[in-house]
Amino acid sequence: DKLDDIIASGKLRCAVVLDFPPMGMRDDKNEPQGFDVDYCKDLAKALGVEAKIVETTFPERIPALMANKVDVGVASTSDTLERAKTVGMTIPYYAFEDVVVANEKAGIKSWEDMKGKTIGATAGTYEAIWAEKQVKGWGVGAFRPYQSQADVFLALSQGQIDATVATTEVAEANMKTGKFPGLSLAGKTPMVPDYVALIAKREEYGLLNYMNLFINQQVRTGRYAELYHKWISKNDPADLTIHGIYR
Amino acid sequence: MFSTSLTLSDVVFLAQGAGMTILVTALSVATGTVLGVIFGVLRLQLGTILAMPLVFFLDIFRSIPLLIQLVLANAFVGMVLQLETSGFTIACIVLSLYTASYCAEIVRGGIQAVPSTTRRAARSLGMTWFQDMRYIVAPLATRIALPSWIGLALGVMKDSALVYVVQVTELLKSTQILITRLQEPLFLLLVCGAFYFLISFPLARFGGYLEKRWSK
Amino acid sequence: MIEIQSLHKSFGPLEVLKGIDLTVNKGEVVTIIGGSGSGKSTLLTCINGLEPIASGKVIVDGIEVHAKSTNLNTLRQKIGIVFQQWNAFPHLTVLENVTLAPRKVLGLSKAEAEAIGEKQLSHVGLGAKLSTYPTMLSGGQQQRMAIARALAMSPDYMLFDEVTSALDPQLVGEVLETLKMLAEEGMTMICVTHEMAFARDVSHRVAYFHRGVMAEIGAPEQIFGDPQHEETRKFLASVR
Amino acid sequence: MIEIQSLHKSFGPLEVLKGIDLTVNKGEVVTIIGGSGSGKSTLLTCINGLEPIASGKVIVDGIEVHAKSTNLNTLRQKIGIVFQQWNAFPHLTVLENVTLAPRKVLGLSKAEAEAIGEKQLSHVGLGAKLSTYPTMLSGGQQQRMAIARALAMSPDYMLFDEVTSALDPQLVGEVLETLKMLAEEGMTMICVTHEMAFARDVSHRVAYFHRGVMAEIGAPEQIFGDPQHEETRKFLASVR
Amino acid sequence: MFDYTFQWSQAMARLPQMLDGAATTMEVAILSMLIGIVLAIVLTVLRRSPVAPLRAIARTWVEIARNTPALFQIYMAHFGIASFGIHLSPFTSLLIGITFNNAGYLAENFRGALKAIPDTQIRAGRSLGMSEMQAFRHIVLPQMLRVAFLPMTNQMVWAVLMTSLGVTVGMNSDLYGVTQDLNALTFRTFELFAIAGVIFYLITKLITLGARLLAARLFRY
Ligand SMILES: Nc1ncnc2c1ncn2[C@@H]1O[C@H](COP(=O)(O)OP(=O)(O)OP(=O)(O)O)[C@@H](O)[C@H]1O
Ligand SMILES: Nc1ncnc2c1ncn2[C@@H]1O[C@H](COP(=O)(O)OP(=O)(O)OP(=O)(O)O)[C@@H](O)[C@H]1O
Ligand SMILES: [Mg+2]
Ligand SMILES: [Mg+2]
Repeated sequence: DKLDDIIASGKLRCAVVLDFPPMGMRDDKNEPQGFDVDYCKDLAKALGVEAKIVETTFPERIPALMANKVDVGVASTSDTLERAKTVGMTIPYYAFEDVVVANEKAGIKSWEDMKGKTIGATAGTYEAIWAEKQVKGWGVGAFRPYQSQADVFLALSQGQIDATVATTEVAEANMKTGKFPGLSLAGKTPMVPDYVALIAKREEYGLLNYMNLFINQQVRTGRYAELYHKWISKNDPADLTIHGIYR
Repeated sequence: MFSTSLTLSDVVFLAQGAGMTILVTALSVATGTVLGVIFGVLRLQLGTILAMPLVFFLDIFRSIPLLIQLVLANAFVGMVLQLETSGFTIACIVLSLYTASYCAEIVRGGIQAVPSTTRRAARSLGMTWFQDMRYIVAPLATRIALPSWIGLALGVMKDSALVYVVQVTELLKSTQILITRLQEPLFLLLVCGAFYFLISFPLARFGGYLEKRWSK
Repeated sequence: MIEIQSLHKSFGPLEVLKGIDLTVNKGEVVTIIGGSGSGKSTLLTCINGLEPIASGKVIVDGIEVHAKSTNLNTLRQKIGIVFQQWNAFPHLTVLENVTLAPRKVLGLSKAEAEAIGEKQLSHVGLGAKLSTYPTMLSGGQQQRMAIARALAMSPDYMLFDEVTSALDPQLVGEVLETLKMLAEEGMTMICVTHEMAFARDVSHRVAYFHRGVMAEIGAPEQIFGDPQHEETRKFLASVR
Repeated sequence: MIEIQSLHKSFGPLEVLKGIDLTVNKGEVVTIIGGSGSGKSTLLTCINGLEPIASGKVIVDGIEVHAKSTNLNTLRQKIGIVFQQWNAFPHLTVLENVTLAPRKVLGLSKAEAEAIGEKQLSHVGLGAKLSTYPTMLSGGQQQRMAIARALAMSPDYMLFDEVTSALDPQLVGEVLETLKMLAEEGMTMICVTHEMAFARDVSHRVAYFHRGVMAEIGAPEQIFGDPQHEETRKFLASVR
Repeated sequence: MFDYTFQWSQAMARLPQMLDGAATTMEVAILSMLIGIVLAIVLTVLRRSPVAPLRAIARTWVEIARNTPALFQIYMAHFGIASFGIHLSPFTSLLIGITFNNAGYLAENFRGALKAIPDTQIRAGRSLGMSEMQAFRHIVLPQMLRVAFLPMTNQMVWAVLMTSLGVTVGMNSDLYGVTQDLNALTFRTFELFAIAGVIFYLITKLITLGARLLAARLFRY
């Protein structure tokens, strides 16, 4: 099966989204880096193979997996039931909370002010699907999906959209770069935390099983906290379990 | 004054993207031209009815957006056939067929523009069909078709900007990556546009010049 | 010897040749005259197999042209043909025009082919134009080049289809002179022409075509002096 | 009345008309003959202001053609012109060709314009071709249509520039007949032509142009019978 | 190897949404063509203008439109223009991008068509007393349109195909955008895009057929 294939080929191909700092991005030599990049490398190391980072966009990451361009996705993939019909999901390896990032000119202070505004997000993401639903529910304002997180922030800083919904990590990392003077954080969204999973083909139980244990080991050995401190913040890492539920 | 945080390594990164654009274009145009010549000749040789499936097949590549062709080919090869192929291969295959579909039309036009009397003269000297094609039709049709072919090659280069959907980092995608980091959209886009323009413009002018010269 | 036996030929519903019988012997010059559309050009293209036929036979030196087994490319090497429209290959020099077929079809070396080409081109008076491109030639010169090109294959028979009718009047003479020279050298020729003086002076026999039928054939003196057929008389009166 | 006074005209460094003086009276037919490039066509296009001039004057019915204040569009309505090349408008039917200018320039209604158009087309013998497109017409018919098109504007003067020289010989006659008819109806005409018989039979005066100069002008009997100028004699000898 | 299960019914259920998208695609294509034709005529006139800067502007437009990728032009129309503080909706950006492209290509076609009409035609018109405008309007323009009609049909087809690039500027109401959105929800990539491909194919065939019928009516000479 796939697990054997990976070990035999000596190579693990991970789909990673590289315009999604700090999970995936490029350093000033334009080499991939970030939480997801390191996570992939750890997985490869555990398997005893070499890691190969394949950059994908958000809309393209699952097609890339299905089309055998990659073996696994370490791409902050939200574990929705709809998607699980098509791909196999591991236990969560990370949990995002989403915040509103607004252009200061739009005068948005909190989620409640978003009604009637133009909201953008990255096409095909959990938060995009959620935000589009909210906008449709309000019946006013507009929703715009862009092809990448970068285009969303570009559009936001140019004032083409008034606000976006993004993960706290991404929002903070982007703000830290100092490239976005006109933007500010405007509070949390009333969205349940976005648990993300590693993905592989639905039928590759061996591989999925291995990855579940791998995620568990990452937390147990403290490597998860280490990566969290390296890329995200000095605070305590996000909780990967929900109280009162097995998985 | 104007200032940019573009570093030397970023320029190298852009150049790699440009290199990818040129590589994909060169491979696709080369393969597509060979296929196009074969299809173009076949189309004329097969007769109207027999050629219909070929005409229909080629027409598809000219009638649906290249973006959809790429997505579909990617999904088909990977999801349906379950083959492990790189995005680069998919991009080259699709662009080759795309080139071939236009090239076949150009080739057909070029061959048809060779007067039938000239071809009869060749045959009546005892030349075979192949010799006629090789020594008479090919050189004459090439002159007629070359300007359009240059236009086609440049068109493919511009259209290769779409191969980003199959994870090939060509020039426009590299530019977008740098925009993400540097947040200087206008400057970077202008650099990118200038690159396309500097390759395309002189060649297009050269094609126009050839057309003028050979139409006399 | 070229033998044509009850040859029929149609283009779609249009019957263009309605049973032609004609034998041309070695060394003979036969001229074909007749109105436009009477099937003269079609006959020539049937003789060297450029056109398929409906029924009948064309036999050249004992080989049936339209038999399935016949290698037409080999056969055409013995039958040179020159058309009304100048069919120069515009991308080749005059010498290359003439040497192409000897090299590619007969497999001669470049030097051998060029020796033959130069000889034939001097023969038709183009010895000084070897490296010129055809577009720089007059119509008459292009026609003479086409004749040299056909002769370079050392054909046993030559077919000429109104080789002068697309030429300006002052250029006709030079081409007819070349044909006359060939005839005097003993080449077997079938010439379709509208030049009555040429037909009378050069040919051994003259055939008159009318609507796909060879209405009359005979010595030039007879055809021009004492035409038997009503239509021949009318035609000759109209061209005079 | 058309008065031309010491008219000079150049194309760049090339002086094409070197001081022309000519007066054409109402009802008069003046024919201009002369070698190629002698400036005949240029003179006609200067008369209706299609070309600017260097110096001199052209006065039509008292109005100076090249004066700044002159409305050329109005002036051209009285001067019809027909050119050597058939300038049919290929996208319009024969009737539409003729009615376009009356409708758009004179502002006539469609019905009025069509009445005039039909009249003029029957006049030149094209009454049966109203809804044909010009590409379906012979050259002679196209030229007659061009004449009808000019006449439909009810011009006081007509200029003809070698209207037959691009026609096959058998079509020349019908067009010359039309011109003759117009002359007989009393139209004031200036005709540039190579048809000497026409010049002799129809015109009141014949002018001979040589290298931008009007070398000689006089009654046709005089010009053809007793040319005064050395060049006129040479020219007439060459065209005969 | 062929263990992929096609789920056409799931994709076909989304057909109404995709047809809505096709309508938006047509709307963009038609608008971009109409405005593009007007602009192309203006550009053609400017390229013959005696004023050098006007000629330069027109030439620059045409050359950029013809020598850079359409995707670049559309991206510019959204993110490039916004650098000057001008904010356009995805629809407008896409429309501007395609129109810019159309106008450039069409202007080049019109220039060729204009060359194909002999000067003597204008002369003939002027000598009948027509003004320059009248001669252009009634004599040159109709003939020019005939010569340029086939290239215009091709450009219309390209305009339809170019709408698929709208997703890069946040467009999600056109056929491609709708398809991509549906794909994000269901991941039936092959089925959804195959249906979109068929719709695009039918649209382009309809355009070619319509153009042929129109040409037969318009150009009877
Ligand atoms: N390829 C073709 N397809 C259909 N009809 C043809 C073809 N070639 C010739 N014809 C027809 O066959 C008839 C005979 O043509 P052919 O060229 O042999 O006449 P011809 O005697 O050589 O006339 P001309 O003196 O005008 O050259 C004509 O009616 C012509 O239209
Ligand atoms: N638009 C132009 N630009 C430059 N030179 C011109 C132009 N029109 C005419 N000429 C030149 O002006 C001279 C006179 O031309 P014109 O057409 O008046 O001669 P013509 O007497 O009508 O000759 P033809 O009998 O050949 O028509 C010629 O040398 C011609 O080359
Ligand atoms: Mg013939
Ligand atoms: Mg003239």
